[in-house]
Amino acid sequence: MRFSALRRVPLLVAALLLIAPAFAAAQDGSELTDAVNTLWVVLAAVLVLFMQAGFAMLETGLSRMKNAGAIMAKTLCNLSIALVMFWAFGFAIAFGDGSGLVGSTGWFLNGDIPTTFAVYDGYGVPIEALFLFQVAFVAVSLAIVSGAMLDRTKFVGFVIFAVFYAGLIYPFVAHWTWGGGWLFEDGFLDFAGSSIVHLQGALAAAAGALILGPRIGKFRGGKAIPIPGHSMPLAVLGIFILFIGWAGFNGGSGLAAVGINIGDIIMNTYLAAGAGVIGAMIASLWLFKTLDVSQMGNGAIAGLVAITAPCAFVDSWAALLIGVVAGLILPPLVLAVEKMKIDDPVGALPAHGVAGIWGTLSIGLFAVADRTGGAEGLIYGGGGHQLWVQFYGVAATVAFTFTASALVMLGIKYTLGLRLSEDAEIAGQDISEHGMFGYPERFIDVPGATSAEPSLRPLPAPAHAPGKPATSPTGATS
Amino acid sequence: MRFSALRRVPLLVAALLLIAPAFAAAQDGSELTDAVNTLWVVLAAVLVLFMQAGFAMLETGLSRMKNAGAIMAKTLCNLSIALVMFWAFGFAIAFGDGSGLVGSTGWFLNGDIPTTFAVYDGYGVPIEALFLFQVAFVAVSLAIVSGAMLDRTKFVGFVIFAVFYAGLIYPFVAHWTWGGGWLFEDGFLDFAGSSIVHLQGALAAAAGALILGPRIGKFRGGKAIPIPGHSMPLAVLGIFILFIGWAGFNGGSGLAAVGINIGDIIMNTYLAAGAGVIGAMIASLWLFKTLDVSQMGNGAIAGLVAITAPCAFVDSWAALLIGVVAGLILPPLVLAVEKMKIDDPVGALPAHGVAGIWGTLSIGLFAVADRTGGAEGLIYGGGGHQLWVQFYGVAATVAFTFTASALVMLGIKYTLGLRLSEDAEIAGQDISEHGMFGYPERFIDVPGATSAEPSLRPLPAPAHAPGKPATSPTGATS
Amino acid sequence: MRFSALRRVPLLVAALLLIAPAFAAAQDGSELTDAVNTLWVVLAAVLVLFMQAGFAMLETGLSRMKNAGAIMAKTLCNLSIALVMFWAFGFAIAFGDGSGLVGSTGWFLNGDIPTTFAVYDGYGVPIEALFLFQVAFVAVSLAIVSGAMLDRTKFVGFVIFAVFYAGLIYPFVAHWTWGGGWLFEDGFLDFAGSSIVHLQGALAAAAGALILGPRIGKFRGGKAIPIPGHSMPLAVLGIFILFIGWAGFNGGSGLAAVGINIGDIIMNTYLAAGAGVIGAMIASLWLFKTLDVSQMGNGAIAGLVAITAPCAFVDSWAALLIGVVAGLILPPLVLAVEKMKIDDPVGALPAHGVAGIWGTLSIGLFAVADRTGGAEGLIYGGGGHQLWVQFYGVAATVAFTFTASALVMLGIKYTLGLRLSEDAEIAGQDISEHGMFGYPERFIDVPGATSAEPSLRPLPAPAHAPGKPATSPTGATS
Amino acid sequence: MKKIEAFIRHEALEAIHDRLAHMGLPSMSVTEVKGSGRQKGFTESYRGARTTVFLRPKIKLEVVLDDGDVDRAVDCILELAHTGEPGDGKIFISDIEEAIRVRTGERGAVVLEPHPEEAPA
Amino acid sequence: MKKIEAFIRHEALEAIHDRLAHMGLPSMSVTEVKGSGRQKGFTESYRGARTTVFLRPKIKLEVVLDDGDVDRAVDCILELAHTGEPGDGKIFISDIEEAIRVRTGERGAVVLEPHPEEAPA
Amino acid sequence: MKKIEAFIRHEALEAIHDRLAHMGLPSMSVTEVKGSGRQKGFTESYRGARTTVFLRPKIKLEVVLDDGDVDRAVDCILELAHTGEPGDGKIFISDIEEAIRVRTGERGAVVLEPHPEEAPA
Ligand SMILES: Nc1ncnc2c1ncn2[C@@H]1O[C@H](COP(=O)(O)OP(=O)(O)O)[C@@H](O)[C@H]1O
Ligand SMILES: Nc1ncnc2c1ncn2[C@@H]1O[C@H](COP(=O)(O)OP(=O)(O)O)[C@@H](O)[C@H]1O
Ligand SMILES: Nc1ncnc2c1ncn2[C@@H]1O[C@H](COP(=O)(O)OP(=O)(O)O)[C@@H](O)[C@H]1O
Repeated sequence: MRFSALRRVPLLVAALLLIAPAFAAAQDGSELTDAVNTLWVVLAAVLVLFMQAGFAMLETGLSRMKNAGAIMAKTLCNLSIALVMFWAFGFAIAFGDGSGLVGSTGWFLNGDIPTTFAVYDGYGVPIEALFLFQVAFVAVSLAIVSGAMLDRTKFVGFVIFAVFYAGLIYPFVAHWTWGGGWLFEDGFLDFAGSSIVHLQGALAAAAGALILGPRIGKFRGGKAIPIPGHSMPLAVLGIFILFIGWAGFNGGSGLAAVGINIGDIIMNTYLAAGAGVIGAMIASLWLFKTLDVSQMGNGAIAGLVAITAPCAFVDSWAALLIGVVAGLILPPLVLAVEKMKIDDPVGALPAHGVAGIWGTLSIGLFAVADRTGGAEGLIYGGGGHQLWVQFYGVAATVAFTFTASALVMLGIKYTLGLRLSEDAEIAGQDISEHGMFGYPERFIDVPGATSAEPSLRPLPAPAHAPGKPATSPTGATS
Repeated sequence: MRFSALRRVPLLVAALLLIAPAFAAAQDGSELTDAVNTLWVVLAAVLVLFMQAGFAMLETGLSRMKNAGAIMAKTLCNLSIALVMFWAFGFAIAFGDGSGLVGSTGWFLNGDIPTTFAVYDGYGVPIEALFLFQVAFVAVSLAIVSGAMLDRTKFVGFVIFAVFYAGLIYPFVAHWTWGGGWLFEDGFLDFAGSSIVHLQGALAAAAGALILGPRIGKFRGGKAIPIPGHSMPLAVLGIFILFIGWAGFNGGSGLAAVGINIGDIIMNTYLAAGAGVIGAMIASLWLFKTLDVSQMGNGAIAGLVAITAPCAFVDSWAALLIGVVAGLILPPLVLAVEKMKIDDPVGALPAHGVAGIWGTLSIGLFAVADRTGGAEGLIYGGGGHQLWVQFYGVAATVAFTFTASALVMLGIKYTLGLRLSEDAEIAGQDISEHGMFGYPERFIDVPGATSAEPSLRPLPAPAHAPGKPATSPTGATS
Repeated sequence: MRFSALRRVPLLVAALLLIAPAFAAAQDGSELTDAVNTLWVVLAAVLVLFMQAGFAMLETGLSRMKNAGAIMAKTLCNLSIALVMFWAFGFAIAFGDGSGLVGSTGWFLNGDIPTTFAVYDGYGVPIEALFLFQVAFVAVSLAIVSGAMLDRTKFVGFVIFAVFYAGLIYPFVAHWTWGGGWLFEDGFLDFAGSSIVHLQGALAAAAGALILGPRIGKFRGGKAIPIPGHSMPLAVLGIFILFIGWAGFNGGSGLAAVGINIGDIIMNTYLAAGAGVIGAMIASLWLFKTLDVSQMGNGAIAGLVAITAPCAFVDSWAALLIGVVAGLILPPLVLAVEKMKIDDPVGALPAHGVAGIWGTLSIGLFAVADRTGGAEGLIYGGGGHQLWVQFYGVAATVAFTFTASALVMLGIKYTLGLRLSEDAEIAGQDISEHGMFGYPERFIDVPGATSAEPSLRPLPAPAHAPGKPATSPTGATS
Repeated sequence: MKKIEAFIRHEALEAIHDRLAHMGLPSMSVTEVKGSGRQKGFTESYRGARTTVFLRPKIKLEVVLDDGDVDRAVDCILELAHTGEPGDGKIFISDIEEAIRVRTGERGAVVLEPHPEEAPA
Repeated sequence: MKKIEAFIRHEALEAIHDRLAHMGLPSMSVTEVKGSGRQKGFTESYRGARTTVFLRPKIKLEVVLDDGDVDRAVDCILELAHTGEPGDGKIFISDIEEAIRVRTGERGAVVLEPHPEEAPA
Repeated sequence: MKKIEAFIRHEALEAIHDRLAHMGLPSMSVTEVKGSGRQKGFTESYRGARTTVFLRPKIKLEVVLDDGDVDRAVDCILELAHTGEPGDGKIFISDIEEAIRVRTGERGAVVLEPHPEEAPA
């Protein structure tokens, strides 16, 4: 039990980007207050971890039946890698004490908060709860990456990338911002991670999509052939799970329930989500002449991603505006991505990349002074400073994460190989890499009696079958 | 951050219908107590919002494959409309200060609790958290309406109804009861909304089902033809999600975790749910001679809906009784609805309507004096007064909501049109209104290689195809 | 409202196996502390109840389409029986005051904590919240039993077993351990129930699988024929829901949020889960040469089940070790079970049985003195005493639960009959026991227009059909 | 002996099956197929990319009959499958040289004997 | 050249496929169909409304063979598809005028030559 | 009149359909089948138990044509379905005695008349 025995008055806390000024007063350092804050951080971590089920359903719903099983295996494996790698190395790099660029203390989560993880001093939340919360964010970012590399990436190839991403690439940018690194020092604001989690995920996804190239049959004669998924119910079930998880994603990022109006943060979050759906509906009707279900779903995601950075810093009307813009620009962006011959099965680049940038920059426009403890948006006369900080923060993230991810993926490509073989891709990843179809009864209907025949005696073993055929596979015939 | 700086001793609170007497003592007005109460209200709101995924799965599971995508789009859109409309107008009408009939302050959630939303003074829960909680109830009510209008309602038609329902119809009845309106003054009790949420939803659903008429092929030669859904797993997954959400639905309606025995409220809720399933099983075996899975699921819903109003006011044995009765009457009611030639695909009228009425009236029978702060049920010798108040409360709701909904729907019918065209209904809403099947691989198996053929070279582009055919659609052939 | 008016200083509490020493100090007995603890226990109960949806999805995903509906009905019914039977009898036997073997006070949850449920004195959590938490564990244990008896058990047969299991068998072992019975007196430790919940479930499952025998077509010519499920997406959705539920399962077992590091407990839980997946992947690759998706999923379950007993008593590196061992031994165990001609469709015996034993024994190896309030694992020089206590605790559970379950099942077998008839099993339980397919459109595609034909007039009723055919079934033809 | 292969709409199947059964010809086989013909395709749009899909879900009805029953069976199908819209479908008749009932091993036209016509209800 | 069309139960397929492959006749096609015959329908009840469903899932096995192989193939199917219960199915034989292998363009009976019979294991 | 039954790969279908439509022969029917032939099976392993699955998803294309159109249709299918790998499939041709259009009741070869060939774009 690592209770920080002595609780220094959280001087550092007041300056921290995350916490509204009112927070300092509320932390009267009592055992009970810490317990309530810790309870909320743990519950928020559970909500964000549940988003792995959301991504798994969204991704499998929007891809072909023959890859359904592989996506399930990948998501399970990503979550496990994120847990182990972030516990061992990632957390230390991200939130350990160190330089402005990288943390270097607290490997394997060893060490106490004031001495090893100074950035978390004063919150009164045990390090394990903070780890749970932050590792859930890593897993979300990793799921975004795999979203754009579906149906054509080798399982083992992505596993290796995941090790690097969770252990190294993600933690770097996390250190710069939430870890008290150089971007934090410059006053860069991102409450819940539009840039750190979503933009990073989309950048790695872009690197992957470019290096892998499109799926077989996606582009023919310069045209994008629609490869629809196999189940909108599963896809939209995924979107609802993400919608619920986002309450923990944004609401929990203050690392406290006492002294922060989590209701206000979550209201902004859900107003932006609703606006995102409505925006995407309008754009889809206008551009495609139909209400495309997958676009409406992605509109909700775009709205949620965009409000993630500014959720605690803007008023509710601004939240609606941020959301509707994110939804409106989604369908055109999806067309643009396809025009650029990039195959992005679930629309990760527009929904997480562009919406992530828009959300991070929107702080520079709509930030309310008494919410951010000082920084003020352009429209309130706060000048362009904050917007400029947000801009080069995004630029730094784009430069670092895209290059780092591209390098790692190229490394994998020219060693183990990143892309599935043609045969494997056409046959589907389920049967070629996992030896079993995701929907067994859809592809093989032989083993075991499957016919619905209430009045059938079991077949007598063929009495006088000639000698056991040489070629018969094990177990096929008695 | 809208913290009500001064906290008046919550005199009003003690009289409030919602709160057991013990509550007043516990609210020592401390910052921490407010934070704990707010945390529970926010978590309860998240649980109730998750019920949207439950309704989406239940509705798509119990309808045909060709409408799966449309139901997903509708549920996403309903949630967005509820969020925006209730934030703008609905919340003010329901919980703003005003007359006994309608609230008229707090549009766009502007204003502080003591001055604009007097009904919420003394709870110590910020207005945003209360909004989140109440908007989740609106979305549940809206989802019930669409449940009875499946497979044959124009998307745009329902969107317009949703705007009126979330903005106007629902808030009125909410004001009469939870908003401190005339029914509350008369002592009408409904802890979590059997009448306000479920009965209202079922009444609008009934109006819709009557105005729309049955689905094509539902009634032939005076007989009801069974149109089974397409996936019991999805439908029952939906029921489990609703089951979990109901912990927040009933448990959260006290708007506090301190001073209220939320464990007792949720225990009553789940005992009634279990009893509902057992009741429906018995009735289904007796009436249909088989254990109909969809009836068992609806039995759980009926039990939950019935216990919603009395959950905080009755003892556990009464909760079991309320639940088992709701379950027992469900199958016969389903038959009766079909006899009356009303096409109700998910059984919304019996499960939400009749069970809602039974739950609301049951307070008049089983209410325990020290739980309601005075009102006592018939069986405890409390006389028929409370039952009479409950009765005319239900009657008022039936009259208002059914007429208002019917008027709005008829308005839509004779302007934009409410019902899908025959062709669109037969082809399925997915392809006719959303341009894409909900289960693409079920209806089209051409685009992209789908055969599981591990050993196949990609097809060489047909070298000497005669000139590009005039009629070939974009992208179909190179 | 049953607030224990007088709160004796929780002397007993300090000695209680469940609670780390720090706990006693934190319980300053304030109303707010109790409210926070109760809130966490209720939320944990909701998370564990959600695991019913997890088991339903996992079980239907791993079995054939023709039994999908029946599994849904069974899970709904199990939950209802657990709720009612545990409320009436089970809770009293498990947690009522009585001898070392069985509790005998508090039937129908009547009575106050200090007088009737002494074991819960001092926690400050109302009895209803504790009931909700404990009944969720019963439902989980019951779901494990049905997992190994899929596709071939009569619905009514299992219902009767469920009544005995929830009302009698489970409560006995729960009394010996958590109820302060003889095993607790001997110092037997099991924080969240590796033995009480999972091992017991697996033992009853083993009894069932042995008495029922394999499914038709499972073993032919001494070989195990693979009967794959029908949907990996549903199965792995189930595993993610179980993963999320486990935060409440382990985190809530301290029955408090104040004074216990629930973050540490849940971190250990999820590290073990990740390690379980990685272990199962390695074993699956080595043994089967492919990454079997169902094995990876079961690896997560095995890791979670193993860490359930030691989660609060071991350090994080030990949690990883416990998890990876549970994952590694899973695939070989699945082969062994099939070699022994036991048909275990979802792999319940290895994942819950063996992993449960391993988890319970691991406390004897890795327990940290200052976490258990005294008991120390072998590797810390604590000698073999704790390991010996854990061993005979497991042995007692195996003996009691296997025999009791086998007796009850044999009783059912020779009265009502436990196994489905051949015809019913071949036709599938959906149509034979529930009168309707789980996937209606998969088996019957006639009723109602299902063709996607945008331009089709409805068929004119066949004007001059010859007289109503005698044999036509009701409603088939006008 | 002849085989009737009729490509018809889903909606026509139930009526045709009941009428044929009533005429003593209950034995038939039904397959889900996708067909294209003069019926115009329908447009499907997914994330902006539009394709016209020409293959529509149809039902292929196969009935093997004794030569004498062919005409009344064809008339029955023609009457009940007709809507007058493009896409009503087509009927093809081909020769069958041998028919064998698996249960009894019987061969020839006896296997295809119609049941006596049910008396009207 | 002849085409055998056999409507059989799902359970019979695996045994028939292995026996035919063993006899050197591995090439065949299998289709999921729904058939009705003398086998009585089963009742299905959904929310109280009962319907008798006559169409049962069956397997349609199509094997195109040289004339010489027809009899031994039919005997094999008859033996392995037989359970003696109604619904065992029927076998129909029709004439095939031409057979072409896409891979090589070969035409005629050579396309249907059986492989040499595998030596028993 | 003749019926072409072609067992081909899924990937070939779209090109063949467009080419035939372009040649004025838009009417055809497509069925999902599972076929086995000389193509080796693929191995499937589920929880350690390995089985070789011989039946692979294929497309059965049925086109009924007037005698005059058979050759050009067969050539079109042969050209577009060919990859040179085992499993390309086979084409069978059989005789059709009668063809009837349900919509109009027309009978005979007129029912199968090709549309005038579309002018190249
Ligand atoms: N020549 C043919 N060969 C195979 N199937 C055909 C043929 N002509 C029509 N069909 C089947 O019949 C269905 C309806 O054909 P269509 O040409 O639309 O009808 P109509 O000619 O009456 O307009 C098609 O979808 C296809 O399944
Ligand atoms: N005349 C027929 N034409 C087409 N299919 C048939 C015919 N007779 C039988 N079948 C097929 O064979 C299956 C079994 O037929 P059934 O009559 O039940 O067998 P039996 O005559 O041996 O009792 C049917 O379900 C159907 O699919
Ligand atoms: N004799 C046959 N009868 C029925 N279907 C056949 C026959 N031969 C081949 N097929 C079908 O054609 C497909 C390809 O056959 P295959 O023998 O693999 O091609 P190839 O002979 O060119 O290697 C098979 O999967 C099967 O569906």
